[in-house]
Amino acid sequence: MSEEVKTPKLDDLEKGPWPSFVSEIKTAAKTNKMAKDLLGQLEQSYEDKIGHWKHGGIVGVLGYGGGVIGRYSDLPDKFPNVSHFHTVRVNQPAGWYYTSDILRKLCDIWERHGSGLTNMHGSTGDMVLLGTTTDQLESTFQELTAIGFDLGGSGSAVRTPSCCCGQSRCEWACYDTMKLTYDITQHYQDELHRPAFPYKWKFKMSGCPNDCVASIARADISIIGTWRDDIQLVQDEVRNYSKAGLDINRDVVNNCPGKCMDWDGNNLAIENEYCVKCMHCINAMPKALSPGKDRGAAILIGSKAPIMQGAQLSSVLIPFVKLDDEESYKDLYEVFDAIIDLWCEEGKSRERIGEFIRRVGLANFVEAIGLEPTPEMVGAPRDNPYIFYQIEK
Amino acid sequence: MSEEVKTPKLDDLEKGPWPSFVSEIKTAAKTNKMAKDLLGQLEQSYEDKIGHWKHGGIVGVLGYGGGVIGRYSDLPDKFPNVSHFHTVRVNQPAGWYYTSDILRKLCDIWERHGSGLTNMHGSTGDMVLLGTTTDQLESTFQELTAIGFDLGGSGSAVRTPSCCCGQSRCEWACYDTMKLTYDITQHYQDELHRPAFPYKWKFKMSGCPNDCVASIARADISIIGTWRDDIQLVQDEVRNYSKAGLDINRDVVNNCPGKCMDWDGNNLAIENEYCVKCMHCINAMPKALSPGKDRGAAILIGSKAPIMQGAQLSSVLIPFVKLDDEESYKDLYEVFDAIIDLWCEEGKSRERIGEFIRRVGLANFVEAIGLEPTPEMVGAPRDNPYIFYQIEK
Amino acid sequence: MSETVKKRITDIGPPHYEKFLPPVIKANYGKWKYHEILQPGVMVHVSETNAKLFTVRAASPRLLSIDKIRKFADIADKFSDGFLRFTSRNNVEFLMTDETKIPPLIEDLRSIGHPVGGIGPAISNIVHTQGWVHCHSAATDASGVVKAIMDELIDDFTSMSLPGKLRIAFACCLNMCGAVHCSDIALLGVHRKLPEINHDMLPKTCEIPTLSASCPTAAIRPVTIDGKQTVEVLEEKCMFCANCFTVCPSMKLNNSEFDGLSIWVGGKVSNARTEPRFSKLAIPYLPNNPPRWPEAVEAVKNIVDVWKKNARNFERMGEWIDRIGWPKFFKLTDIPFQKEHIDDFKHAGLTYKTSTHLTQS
Amino acid sequence: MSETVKKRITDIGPPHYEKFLPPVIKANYGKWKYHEILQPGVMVHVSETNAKLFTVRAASPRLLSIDKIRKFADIADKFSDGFLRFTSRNNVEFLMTDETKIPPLIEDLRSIGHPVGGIGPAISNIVHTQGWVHCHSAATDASGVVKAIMDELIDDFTSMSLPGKLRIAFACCLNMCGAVHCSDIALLGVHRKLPEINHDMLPKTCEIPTLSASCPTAAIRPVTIDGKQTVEVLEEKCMFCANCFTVCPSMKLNNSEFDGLSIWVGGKVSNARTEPRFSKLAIPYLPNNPPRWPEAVEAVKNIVDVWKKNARNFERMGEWIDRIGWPKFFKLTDIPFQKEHIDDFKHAGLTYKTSTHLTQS
Ligand code: SRM
Ligand code: SRM
Ligand code: SRM
Ligand code: SRM
Ligand code: SF4
Ligand code: SF4
Ligand code: SF4
Ligand code: SF4
Ligand code: SF4
Ligand code: SF4
Ligand code: SF4
Ligand code: SF4
Repeated sequence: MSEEVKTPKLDDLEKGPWPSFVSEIKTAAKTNKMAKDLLGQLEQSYEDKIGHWKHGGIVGVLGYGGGVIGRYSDLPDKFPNVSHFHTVRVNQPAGWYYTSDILRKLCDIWERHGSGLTNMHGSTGDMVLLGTTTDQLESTFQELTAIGFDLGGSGSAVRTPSCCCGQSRCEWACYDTMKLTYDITQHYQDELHRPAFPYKWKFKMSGCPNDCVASIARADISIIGTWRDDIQLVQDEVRNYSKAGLDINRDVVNNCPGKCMDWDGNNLAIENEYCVKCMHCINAMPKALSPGKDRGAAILIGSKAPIMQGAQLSSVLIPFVKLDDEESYKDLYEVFDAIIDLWCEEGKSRERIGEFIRRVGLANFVEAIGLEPTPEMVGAPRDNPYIFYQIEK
Repeated sequence: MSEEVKTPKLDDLEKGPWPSFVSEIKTAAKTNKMAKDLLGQLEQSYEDKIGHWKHGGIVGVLGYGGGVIGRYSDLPDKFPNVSHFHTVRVNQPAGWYYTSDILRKLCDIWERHGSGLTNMHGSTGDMVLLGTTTDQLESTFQELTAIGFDLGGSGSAVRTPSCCCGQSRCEWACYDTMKLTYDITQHYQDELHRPAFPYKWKFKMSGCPNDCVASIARADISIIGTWRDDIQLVQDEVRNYSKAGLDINRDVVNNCPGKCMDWDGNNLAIENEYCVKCMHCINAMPKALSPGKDRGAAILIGSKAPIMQGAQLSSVLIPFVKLDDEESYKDLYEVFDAIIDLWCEEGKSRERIGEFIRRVGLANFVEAIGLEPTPEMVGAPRDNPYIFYQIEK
Repeated sequence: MSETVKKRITDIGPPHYEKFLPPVIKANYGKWKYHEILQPGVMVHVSETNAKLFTVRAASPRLLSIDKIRKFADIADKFSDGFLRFTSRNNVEFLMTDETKIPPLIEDLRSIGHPVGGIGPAISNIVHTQGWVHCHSAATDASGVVKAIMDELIDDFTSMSLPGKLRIAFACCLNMCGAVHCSDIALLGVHRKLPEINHDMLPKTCEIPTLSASCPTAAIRPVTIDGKQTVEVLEEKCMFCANCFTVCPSMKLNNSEFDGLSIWVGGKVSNARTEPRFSKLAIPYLPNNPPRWPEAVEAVKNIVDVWKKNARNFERMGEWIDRIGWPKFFKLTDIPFQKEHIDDFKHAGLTYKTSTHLTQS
Repeated sequence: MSETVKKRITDIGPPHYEKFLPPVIKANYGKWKYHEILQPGVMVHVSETNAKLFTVRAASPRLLSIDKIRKFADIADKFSDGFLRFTSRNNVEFLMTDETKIPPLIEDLRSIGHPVGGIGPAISNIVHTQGWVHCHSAATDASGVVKAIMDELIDDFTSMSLPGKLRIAFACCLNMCGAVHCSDIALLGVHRKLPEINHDMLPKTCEIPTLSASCPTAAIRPVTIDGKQTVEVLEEKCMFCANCFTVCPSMKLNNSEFDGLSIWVGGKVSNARTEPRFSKLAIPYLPNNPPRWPEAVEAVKNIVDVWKKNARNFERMGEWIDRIGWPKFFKLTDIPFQKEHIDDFKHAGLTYKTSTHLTQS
């Protein structure tokens, strides 16, 4: 621990107003040799303009097929303390809520068994414990479970579900995202820890169409809250926004994608039949407007990053479901299970569900899982006349 | 001629307010036996719910590879006078202008040599002389050329160019569509009459973005008039439209795709920098607004019907060219010739230019014909990161 | 043969249009200032010189006998100094300078069965193709369906009470000679039965590699039957496009029982307001029911009526659907949504609904 | 081993979130009525019961030492009864009921280097990935570029003067773990050199069929070299995606000279106003220039500045570009348009400009 590492390049990144990850690594490096070698290797990367990690290998804890990402330095002689530097993915509590207490306990565990460095949080949602050796994995795991935490997902498995804070803090949440997330996570424990799918499978839950966990862009199943009835509207508060300087015509009415609003300077009229629940007017005037009372969610399917057929956004599978109780969760799981079964049977290796659907065709897919095709599933009907008519012969 | 054909089904289509094609055929059938047999065969089709024409064969006039569509009945015994029933495509005058005189001359020719039936006009733009026999082709042709007409295109050739009436009658024409169409047609006479391309090639010229010949949907080269400077605007006339009851905000301003108009009840302001020359405001208030003075055209490329890779719309090749004189036409032909050369060399058989471009990639195509890529060519830049970087090695 | 061989004239192209322009156009070519619609089917163009050109537009079935053309010529002589033109949608226009001649012209046109209209926010002529009148490919007749529809929609041709222009087009097979793919309403003839392969003729009439290559979905495979080189069609891959028939007469698609037509909506060509776009599938199949195709007529009428009732000013069919969304379109028109509506061709994935913009009711 | 074997706990999932919720949330769960932004980084949620919850949001580099987390815990104890949370963009939020504690909390956070902000029309934290800190795939570092950019854009984090929200994301390779593809501005690490194939190791470490199948453009072909089964890459078909490397360590893409990053703009996720959409290519390549990547920082700053100056209220980056058009975007930002901008992947044809909607200047 004694000898100082020279890191002239990284040092530059300790300057400036934004909190510095370099300072974080240096702090850890004061007492942790893995962190110290990480600092050294990273400086080396900054010199060489290249990463110094070898292709990952599979490591893990007994009985689990995922939750740990194996990582090895390609300069083990120079940086022996990161020759093994695996990350542990720890399933975060829904909504990323913590108490000071529980955070301290987590820190204590990671002080004993790892680099003392973390990501709060990983892109999927896990708490990521950055860097440890193979022999520390089991003890880390056991201490985590002892305080009530479990590993997150990796590999061809259900990945750690995540959600926006929803009803815990947000007035717009159309269903209880945190409750559903907790329930889904528990329901799919086996599928989360023991990869057995063609590829990864992510669930993300947002309470309203603002989609604060970006579920539509990066979840195999995106559950996005919405409503069916009229927007709740307090005319007086609209007038207050107007008085306070909001240009309701220009900034609200003209931005309405449903083109269903009218503001006469005193009264805001909404033709709710044509409202597409985009949230804009509500976002702009939170005190005056709020989602209707008949709330639920739309279920979308299939988003993913580009590899390999190009990135996809999730698309509508079920336009609206009520999600008021556990009964309704079970109905959802039935749909998900039918999808997963089909995909496990017919999906190719490393083919995400979104790519699978595009390959077999949305209509065939919908039919195979026992749903009816509905116009909500498409942005528009086909424009090419290449129709596979099926007629009795 | 004497015996009446019984056509109970077709007779029904003589009723009703819309002019009846059946009446036209019947009129011709009074004096023409081909028309009479056509009527009979058509009634038969109405009985059988199926066409009675055989797959066309290649017929034509000496030295020409196109201009005639061969057609043979599959019921030649029953309808001997349509056993041969070829159509002759006659190149229309630009803008479809005629005098009573010339029409009568055309009718006289067709009375002597054909069925006495026509299409005024075919979808491509030709005058279509419907139905004659092989032995009448040459004399028809000679009589047509004698009065100044020539055949149109068919097969893998330049097809008869066509255009909107443009400056001859329309205040919005941004270039002289009829002049250019005449010039193009003359320039490509050889390519029009002697098919030597991978597939068909259509030119369509519209004087402004209203695109009254639908060129963007059905021409390998679509030349669409537009302008670069400010819309010409007479405020008083705007006020008149307003007074006359036009809701300028709702119907004009809110429909402006450039979102660049503002109407304060008295004055119409246009931020011309953001106007996308859509024509809407001008269409809505023709007395008040008109295209700018710096007029020309956008050149687009590649539209076609679905067979075989799916329908395409033309896309921007050159965002703006001046088309004021024959010099400027020549510059255009140079570009077209470069494209045609490339396509003749590298295009597959039955591959339209639009499909060719999609196959080789627009950027490669543009490079190959010696143009620079510009952002006007795309609706948006790529969204996938699959970039074929070309760097010196 | 005569001594002086008459030189055969070729490659002259069409006559120069100037020969056929009325003097008022020649004098004001490129100088038009504005136009006004005076009444259905009648407009005036006013030039910088204040010259006026009156246009009267009349319906045409496009399929015209020389007899009728001669009648048009006579009418032109009587009212428009012999000048007339046809439009890009096959209507006929009389070009006049004398306003007073408009009413009698209209009267004459009516008397020979040609109503005047089609200008402004109206339905214009249906662009169409050959059908059973002349084409080997036709899955339905063209002129007949068009006549039946226009008989029904005539009031929207002769008046101007639509939200915007309404462009209907008709093509009798997937070759789409009417370029129907960008129409407010498109009718398209469709086949629905596998090609009937004439194994006897095929080897004699068609090149098998060309034939195989013609199939967009690679459904055609070379095969030997009874020692003859011929092809087979993979049933599950054929979507009845008939491109194989275009290149080979021995692949017959026409079928009296299963042919019919499909209906497509919401396309447009003009750049006015929104960008040009394709029509989308509304009804996958309606039967061939000559002479009046009542199912097709009814379907078109219904769509027009619903649009007319619900669209705002200037909203073309597709723009209206943009605003209300496809679920509402299907609901309001009462057209059932089926598997066929969901795209499964090349770019299918881009047609899925990738947002929660849903009207939800 | 001890006599009573301690049962190994598995499959318990995460702790129930309720354990970590402050009492005010438990009491008002699902009853929130509205919120107001009080100042940059501070908002209040008001419930039906009139209870108030104050949130203070502070910046985080995401990569946190346990030392820093303990400091957060101390601060939470001091000001927010021990309650805090992290956001979906990796900021840290302190959840309070006592409004008076807000200024000293902010002061404490500042003193340990964590500015408060990121709420409302502001730039929030940059979602990012591992980079050279932990990943084998990285074409660039993540944390370093993010730090350099946020140092530059800090004022837009701590104030609220942007036209709308600005979401920047960073991913160090095409796997896009940051799901950057729908961001207002995305930075994406890219390779630009063909895979270096280790022909000695490959046969031992990789399955050749799997490897070949991994290539989106089918650039990989099995081949025998010196009697060994290995693969070759067809140069003209490789677009450097590194998917081959993901499945096979013997296909190295990382390269110190040619790796770097690309910049993408105009994506969004929310359904507010317009539908969610992908980001589009703005700058194909900028070099890796640690420690501060000045070219990338400058490029982002420029794009943000131009947007800020030209966009209207509520116009996210992509909505602004929608209005002004891509030609204007390139002009205003002075970014050169190149061949690489034109799509040539699967749906390329749909990206061509199929209208004349052009600003023409
Ligand atoms: C740690 C994390 C990045 C981070 O810094 O936050 C991460 C890190 C890796 N991801 Fe990821 N992904 C992470 C979230 C994502 C996301 C975002 C998300 O989940 O919301 C995506 C995009 C969404 C998606 O799933 O499509 C993502 C898309 C990928 C892909 C491409 C998958 C695809 O279908 O296109 C790969 C490649 C693969 O699976 O082989 C990948 C692979 C990897 C690997 C395992 C590298 C590899 O090639 O095997 C990375 C390990 C890095 C390391 O050494 O720690 N990672 N990965 C994220 C997980 C943390 C967590 O559990 O919370
Ligand atoms: C006569 C006409 C229809 C009409 O009633 O108006 C017509 C008739 C035929 N067209 Fe067409 N096309 C006609 C305009 C079009 C148009 C519209 C246009 O030109 O604006 C199109 C769509 C635009 C386009 O070019 O893509 C069109 C797209 C096709 C196609 C599909 C081409 C493609 O690339 O997808 C075929 C198939 C082929 O070429 O093999 C085709 C083929 C045919 C053939 C030759 C049938 C065949 O399979 O070989 C038809 C002969 C019918 C007959 O017996 O008279 N026709 N064809 C039109 C030509 C008249 C004229 O010269 O004025
Ligand atoms: C005569 C004709 C051109 C020709 O050379 O033949 C023509 C003539 C005019 N068009 Fe057109 N258009 C003609 C076919 C078209 C077409 C092509 C088509 O229908 O296949 C289009 C594109 C249709 C589409 O988008 O699908 C077309 C889209 C327009 C528009 C844009 C309408 C819109 O809101 O989208 C205007 C502007 C308007 O009417 O407000 C327009 C306006 C006009 C004006 C007012 C221009 C003028 O000042 O002279 C002319 C009379 C209007 C009218 O008919 O209502 N013209 N016009 C064509 C008449 C066809 C017919 O018999 O009905
Ligand atoms: C805390 C957080 C959810 C969570 O559980 O962690 C959250 C919380 C809120 N979001 Fe969000 N959003 C959060 C990530 C997102 C994301 C996801 C992302 O950025 O990756 C999005 C989608 C972004 C996109 O479209 O690319 C998002 C799109 C919105 C929008 C829509 C903005 C728009 O105009 O497009 C609103 C409405 C608004 O702000 O007007 C919104 C509004 C809100 C409100 C006002 C909701 C409320 O009443 O509580 C919250 C505070 C607003 C703020 O931060 O300005 N939130 N919000 C996330 C904070 C991340 C951060 O640290 O900055
Ligand atoms: S997605 Fe909706 S419910 Fe969830 S935090 Fe964002 S605004 Fe609130
Ligand atoms: S939620 Fe969106 S679509 Fe609905 S009224 Fe408000 S702005 Fe319009
Ligand atoms: S395209 Fe333009 S110039 Fe030509 S007739 Fe139509 S409106 Fe006039
Ligand atoms: S022409 Fe179109 S884009 Fe230009 S100002 Fe008029 S309505 Fe707007
Ligand atoms: S659309 Fe088809 S059937 Fe009709 S004319 Fe064209 S090729 Fe013939
Ligand atoms: S009809 Fe079309 S899809 Fe069917 S075999 Fe023929 S070419 Fe192929
Ligand atoms: S984006 Fe690529 S390099 Fe970065 S963490 Fe993910 S897999 Fe690794
Ligand atoms: S980098 Fe991508 S494109 Fe190149 S060989 Fe590997 S998988 Fe194929």
